[in-house]
Amino acid sequence: MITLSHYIVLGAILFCIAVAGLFINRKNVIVLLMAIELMLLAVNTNFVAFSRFFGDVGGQVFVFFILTVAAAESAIGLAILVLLFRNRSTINVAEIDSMKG
Amino acid sequence: MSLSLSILLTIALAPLVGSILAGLFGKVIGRAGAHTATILGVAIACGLSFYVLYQLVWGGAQNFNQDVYTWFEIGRFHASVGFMVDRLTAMMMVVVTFVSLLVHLYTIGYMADDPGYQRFFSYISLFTFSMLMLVMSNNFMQLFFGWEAVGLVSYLLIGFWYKRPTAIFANLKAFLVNRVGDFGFLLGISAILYFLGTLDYQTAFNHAPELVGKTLQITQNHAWDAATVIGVLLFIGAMGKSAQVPLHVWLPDSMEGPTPISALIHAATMVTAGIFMVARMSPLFELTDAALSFILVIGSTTALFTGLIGIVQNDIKRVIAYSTLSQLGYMTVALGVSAYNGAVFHLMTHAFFKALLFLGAGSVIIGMHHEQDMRYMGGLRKYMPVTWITMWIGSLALAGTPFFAGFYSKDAIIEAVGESHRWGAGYAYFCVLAGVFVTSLYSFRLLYMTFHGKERFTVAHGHGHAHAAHAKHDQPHDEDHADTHKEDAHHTPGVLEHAPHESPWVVTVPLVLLAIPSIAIGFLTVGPMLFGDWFGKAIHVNEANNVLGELAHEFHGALAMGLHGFTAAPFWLAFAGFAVATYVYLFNPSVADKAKSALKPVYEVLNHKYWIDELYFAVFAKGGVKLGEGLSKVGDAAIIDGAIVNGSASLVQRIAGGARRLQSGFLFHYAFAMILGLILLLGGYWLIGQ
Amino acid sequence: MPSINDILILLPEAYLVVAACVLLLLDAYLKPAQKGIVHWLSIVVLLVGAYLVVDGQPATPVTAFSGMFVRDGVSEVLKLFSLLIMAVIFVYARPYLKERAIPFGEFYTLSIFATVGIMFLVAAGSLVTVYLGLELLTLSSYALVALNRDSQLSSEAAIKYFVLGALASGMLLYGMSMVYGATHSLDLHTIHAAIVGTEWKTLLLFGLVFMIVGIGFKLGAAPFHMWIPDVYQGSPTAVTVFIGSAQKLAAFGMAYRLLSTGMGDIAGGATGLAPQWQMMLAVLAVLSLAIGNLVAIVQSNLKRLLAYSTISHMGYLLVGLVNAGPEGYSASMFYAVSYALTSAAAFGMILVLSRSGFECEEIDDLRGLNQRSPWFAFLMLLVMFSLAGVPPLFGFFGKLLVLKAAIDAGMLWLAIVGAVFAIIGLYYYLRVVKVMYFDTPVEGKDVQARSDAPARWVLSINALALLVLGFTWAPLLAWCQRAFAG
Amino acid sequence: MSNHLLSLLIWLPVVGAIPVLLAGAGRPGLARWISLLVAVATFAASLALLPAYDAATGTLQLGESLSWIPSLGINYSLAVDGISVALIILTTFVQILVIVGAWEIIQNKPHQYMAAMLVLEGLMIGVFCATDALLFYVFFEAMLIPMFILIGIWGGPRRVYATLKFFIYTFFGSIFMLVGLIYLYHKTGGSFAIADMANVHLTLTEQAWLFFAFLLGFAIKVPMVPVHTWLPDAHVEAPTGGSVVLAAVMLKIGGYGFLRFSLPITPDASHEFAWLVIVLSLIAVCYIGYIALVQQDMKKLVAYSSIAHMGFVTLGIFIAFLLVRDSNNPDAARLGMQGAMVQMISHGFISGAMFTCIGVLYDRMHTRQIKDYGGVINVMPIFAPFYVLFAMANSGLPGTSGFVGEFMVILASFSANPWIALFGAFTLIIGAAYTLWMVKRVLWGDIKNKHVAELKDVNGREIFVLSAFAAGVLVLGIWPEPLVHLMDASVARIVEQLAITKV
Repeated sequence: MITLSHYIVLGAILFCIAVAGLFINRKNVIVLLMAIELMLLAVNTNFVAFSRFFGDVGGQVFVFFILTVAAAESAIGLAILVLLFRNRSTINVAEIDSMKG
Repeated sequence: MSLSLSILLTIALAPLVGSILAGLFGKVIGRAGAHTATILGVAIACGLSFYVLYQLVWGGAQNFNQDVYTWFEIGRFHASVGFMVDRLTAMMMVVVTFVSLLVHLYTIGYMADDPGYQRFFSYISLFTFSMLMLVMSNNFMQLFFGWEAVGLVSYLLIGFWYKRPTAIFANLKAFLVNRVGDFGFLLGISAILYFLGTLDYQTAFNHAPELVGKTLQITQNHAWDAATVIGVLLFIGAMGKSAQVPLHVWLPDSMEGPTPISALIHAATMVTAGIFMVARMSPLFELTDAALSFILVIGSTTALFTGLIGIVQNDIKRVIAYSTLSQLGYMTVALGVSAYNGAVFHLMTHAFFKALLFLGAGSVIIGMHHEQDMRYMGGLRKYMPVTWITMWIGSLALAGTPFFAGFYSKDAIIEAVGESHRWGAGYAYFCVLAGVFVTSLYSFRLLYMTFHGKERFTVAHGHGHAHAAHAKHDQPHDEDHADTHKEDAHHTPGVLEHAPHESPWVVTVPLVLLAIPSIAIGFLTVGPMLFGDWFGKAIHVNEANNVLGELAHEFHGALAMGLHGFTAAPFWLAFAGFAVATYVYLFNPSVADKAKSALKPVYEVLNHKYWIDELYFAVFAKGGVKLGEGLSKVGDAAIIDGAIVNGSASLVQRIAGGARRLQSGFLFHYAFAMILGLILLLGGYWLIGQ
Repeated sequence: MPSINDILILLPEAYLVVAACVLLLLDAYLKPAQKGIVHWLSIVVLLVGAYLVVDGQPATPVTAFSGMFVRDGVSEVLKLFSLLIMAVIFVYARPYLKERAIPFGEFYTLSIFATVGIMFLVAAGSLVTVYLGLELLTLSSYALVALNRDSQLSSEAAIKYFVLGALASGMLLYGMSMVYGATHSLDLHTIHAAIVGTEWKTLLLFGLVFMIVGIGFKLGAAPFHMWIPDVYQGSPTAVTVFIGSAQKLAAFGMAYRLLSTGMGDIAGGATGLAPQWQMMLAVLAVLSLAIGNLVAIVQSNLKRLLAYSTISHMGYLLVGLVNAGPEGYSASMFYAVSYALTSAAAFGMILVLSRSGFECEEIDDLRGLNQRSPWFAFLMLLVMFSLAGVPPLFGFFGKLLVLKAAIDAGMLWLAIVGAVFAIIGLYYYLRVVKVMYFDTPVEGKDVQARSDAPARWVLSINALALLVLGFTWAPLLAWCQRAFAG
Repeated sequence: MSNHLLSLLIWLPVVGAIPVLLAGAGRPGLARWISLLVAVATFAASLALLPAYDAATGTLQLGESLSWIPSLGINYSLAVDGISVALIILTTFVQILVIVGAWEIIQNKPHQYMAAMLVLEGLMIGVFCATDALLFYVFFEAMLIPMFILIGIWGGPRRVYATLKFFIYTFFGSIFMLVGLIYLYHKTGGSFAIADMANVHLTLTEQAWLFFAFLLGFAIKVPMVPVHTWLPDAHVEAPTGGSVVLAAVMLKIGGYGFLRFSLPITPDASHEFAWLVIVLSLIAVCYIGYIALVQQDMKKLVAYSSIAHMGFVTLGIFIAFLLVRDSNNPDAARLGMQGAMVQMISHGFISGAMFTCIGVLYDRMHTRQIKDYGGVINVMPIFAPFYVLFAMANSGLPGTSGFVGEFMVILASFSANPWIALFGAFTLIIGAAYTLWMVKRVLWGDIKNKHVAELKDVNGREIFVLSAFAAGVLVLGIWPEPLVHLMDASVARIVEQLAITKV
């Protein structure tokens, strides 16, 4: 029998993976974008799970908003990525450090 | 009838006005204007002083004590400027103004060619004003004002020839040593205010008896007698002004000043301020034997040991300077045995004959074209008879020859010491007796070396036109006196360009005028001043201490005292000194050198003035500078600024430099920082939770 | 059911959205020569929006869309000042954009959309509105930062901002989800009411922590400040000024809505989570003060220096928030407003002084400004002393209020920490003044106030306002206090 | 008019600075004349205080109050007592001399210089008038800005270091005072009025913390050892006018602050820690005296001597506690405190004069090193007497103002504890030593080098400034009673307050 806590734990795991992806990955910016998406997924899992278990639709509505925004977000992200590549001809995270200190 | 404030104000202010005129408008009114203005001022003061004295003594005027204006008034404390004039004051006023007047006259001749002519007159008039404020004061604040003001003028006058390094060294030294005295003096005044709650003489004297039994808590379990503390502190002030051991070092150097100053300030008046002050405070000092013993010991030491130095000096002015020191010692001794009017009496006589001696010396110096070293003098009597005679008179008075002024005062002091049973009196008695011998020794040595024997100087080219030549020569002297105060750098010692000559009348007249009191004043006044209660209430002596009272019984008039003097020990001691001097310096000069080599160590000690100057310079001057440098390097530069202020600044800089490295520029580090923050907050929450 | 009434309540927002779209179209159809119109129009649009905000302001707080949107005193103040500051920024920005050929239309429309985002954020009545407002704001900001297409720094700043921003909003959402889980509601008031009864206390607190991370990021409080220096430096100054001023108002609004409305105490009652987040904010405050002030000392780039100074100022803002009462909120809002005005002036100065091929962003570029143009040197001096918090300038009184708030809350130690770091902060502001007044200009790069009259005038007014408000800040304070009185 | 006299005094110079800035740009002559006009007008206005102020009662008078921040109970409230009146007149008097003194000396942006000076003047007057703690603090801090500029722009080679040190040092002190004030505001339940703060009940611990907050703020201003090191640097680098204002007026604000805040608000803590302040003051007299002795730079020397002399101010203020509370001798306490006040005024004249003298020499020789001088009297016969006079005043010669304050303080401190008087009186020796040694090396002696030989004597303008200072020094020294009377009642009130414990 799958209980609420299972979902929460799943969400937590997804979230942790996403976060780890964000700062362990030193290669590619695109991976970062994916990690972000994953994080939003974790959030959505939580919301859906909660709203389902409490029988309150608010959470699911929120999920729709999140999905929409996430789409826009990744659109902008990719745009910036393109821009970055155009200017520096690299998307390697480890090389984006011209501003520091 | 009584004295009016306006007269006293005139006495005090007339010299001030003269001084301001000569000082600020010297250029405008010119030399003649300057000396006219100042002499007029001082003359007025002098005349009126005589009038005041006359009124007090014969005119039956009441003592005067009145405030002029309030200086400050806070709660029950009140300081004001005011005058208190009784016979003591009046006598001081007369002495001060009279000597000052003569010195003014004398200066016309002495400084005739000095570019600082107006300045000089301005100074000496200013001095007269300050001195008058000092003696006429009716409260401690004004006393201190006068006290320091005369110090200021003395500072300015010692450094009058400000181009001489020695002069500007001497005046700084004089001022600072005096400040040491004033340091004690100020504390003494504070103590009086603390115990008696007033700065006013009369009130203080009236409440003086309350001091008995009061103590000052110095440490937890140690208390000092109030009267003694006050007495000693005040006397420390007197030690500075009246150049008592160990604060005497400034006086000999003060001879850097022009000779009239040496006469006026450093012989006749200023240096006696301390004596006057103690006499004035007699009601306070009478309360404390301890302080008086202290005074006694200091005074007798000064009297003997500074006199000794006088024997080996060759600079004519310095000899007289050391004799001044030792005479001041005599006065102090008199104070120490509660013979206050003895002290004041000696103060007066000394003022006349010592001024005479100094002015005479000045006259010699002029005659010798500013040669001051006695080794290059001798046989001057035929060149400058007036000076010679008057100097003899002065010296006789100084040596205490019966019937001369000095005799009465000095003899009385010695007798008084003999009478006294105060702790230290024995030592004092020895010192003052020995002092008599020493005194006459250096006095006659001076006379012989200067006026008698064969001439030890040579005249470069011919005699004649002494005056014109002198005038011409005198012009550059104050520039040329650059380095040493003894042998002038600019000519080989003992070689004069012109023969010595008698000084102009403006110089000799004061000599004569001073010679008269030097002979007669003692004979005339000894009776009333010393043994009568001429001073009335001005000086207070407890019966127990009243040694002069004791002597009064044996006193049967000045004549008898004089005759009796011939049979007394002091006279024979003086005569011995005279004999030795005569033999050594008149008939057989070679003995002097023999003695010098025979008593080498003693001579060295005396010649180096017991190395006290060297000691002070090393300890206080050099030591102070060293200390200051140390403090400013370690305390301010190293610790406060270096370590704390700039240290913390650079520390912050370093931390900042480290902190900026956290901003690595890498995305993953930034993200990681956020995660860390998250964990920190969660962890923090848990900690609070538990 | 949503009624026309709801629309009227958020009339300003609605109007701005429409206006923005119109401007976008207009810009698309205008010839390059005529694009100047867009500039003036957009300023007008903002001012009209500001008018609508004040005009339609109801006496008592009202809500729309079943409590998702609140219109109260707080939102009024924050909206009004964001709009005004945006208008000022537009004036500063124009010459700058012109010379760097940065597309006008995009800048204005995006900025206006961002402003709308701010307005929703500060007026949010539910988690959803918070999220939407926030995203609208940040997404536009990402784009704005990257607006200078050919600049490497610009794009690097954009990517950093984007990734970290996404991470932050992800955490915020995650927190929201937990709160939702603990309280079964997205409506802030309901959440507030539900805190007491919930049996999911731990979950709730986790949610709180995650939301605070989001807030901290938006404020730029350490340790969530890492993006600030790089983004400030990298983005076009015209955008930096926006991020550095108006967005702080938004951040404060967000913090207030989530923490106070959502989880604050009920009139001093111990029912909320205030004690918990007070401590956390205090920690963030100290860290921000320390890092901001310390690292600023060693900066040589003016924009970067101001970035670190922002961090420290957010520290002070948090010191006020820690009070967790009307006093503290009003103090913080006052502080946010005063800081927004000051930093607008500070960046405005950089905009006005820079010209094509010369970003006046190194501190040394200001050398001897007093000899070139004493008037602007004087204005910059006012700005710097205001930032440093030296009376009688505006900035000092903000500090005064937040320190007072901390002491009222019994956190004397926090006030003392604030004071200590004010001393360190003083140093680098003085350094700027020193460069302007005491150093002699380097030949070649002589700075001068450029010749765009409106920008110079507005800047002068903006900077002088700091001095004038130093004497007449009573009404503003009263206004802030009234906003939280209810 | 008279009921807004104080506001007039504060704002006249500040507002007057605006035309100087606007009209003066490029027209230095105009700038100078306008600023002189403003300064003179302010001085005249300040003289109007004397008839308006009733010295008999010593209360705070000529009050003005205007609600500034109603919601916080912060008021723009001004009032003066005898002490403030004296200090205000000192300020306006010195200001004129500073402006005249800078007349053609300042060639670089004279209008900015003059404007800064005027603003500074207004703010300093504000400090002396404010009766609302926050208002006081605002003036207290705002003062730093013009001074910062003055030293930084017209200062010497190390001016940047000096001015930053000055600003941060002072700010460091006052920021804690601010925290203390806010705490008091909290305690009074919402009032910044100093009077209310004086009435609020405080435990000894609270008082101790507040006392040290105030001490830090004011001790740095005075300055007291060991937080004095900013002063020598600031003075050395500051332009003559800056030094004059700094020494003559700014330092006084520290002593004034003690009277206004430490004493009435934390009487018991002040009593507890009076020994500390006294010891520091005595250290200032002796330790700093020795440091002054070895200074090679005339300005530095005078700066250090300022620290030593300000030592008497703090000494005079804090022995009052021993006298009132321990030995129950309020009159002596009044004497001491009066001494401190007189010392403040007198030091205003003397230090101002000394710095002006050094400025006169510096303008000619462009060096302040003592060793570069010697025998100046030979070429500057008019200047020399002034220099000697001020030097003598600086070493506390009776008849000059320098004597009066120190005399009173020493008299009073003996009643508190003879040892205090002993160390205090040491200034007679060391003070004379460092001052007159400098005079010896600078003034006396033969002409040292050809630069000295080429010196020109003072011109009319300089003679005017020096004479004005000299007049102040002498009048105050010969007849202090008017000044004493002006402040006496106020001092008496303060002393009465000391007796009242708050715990």
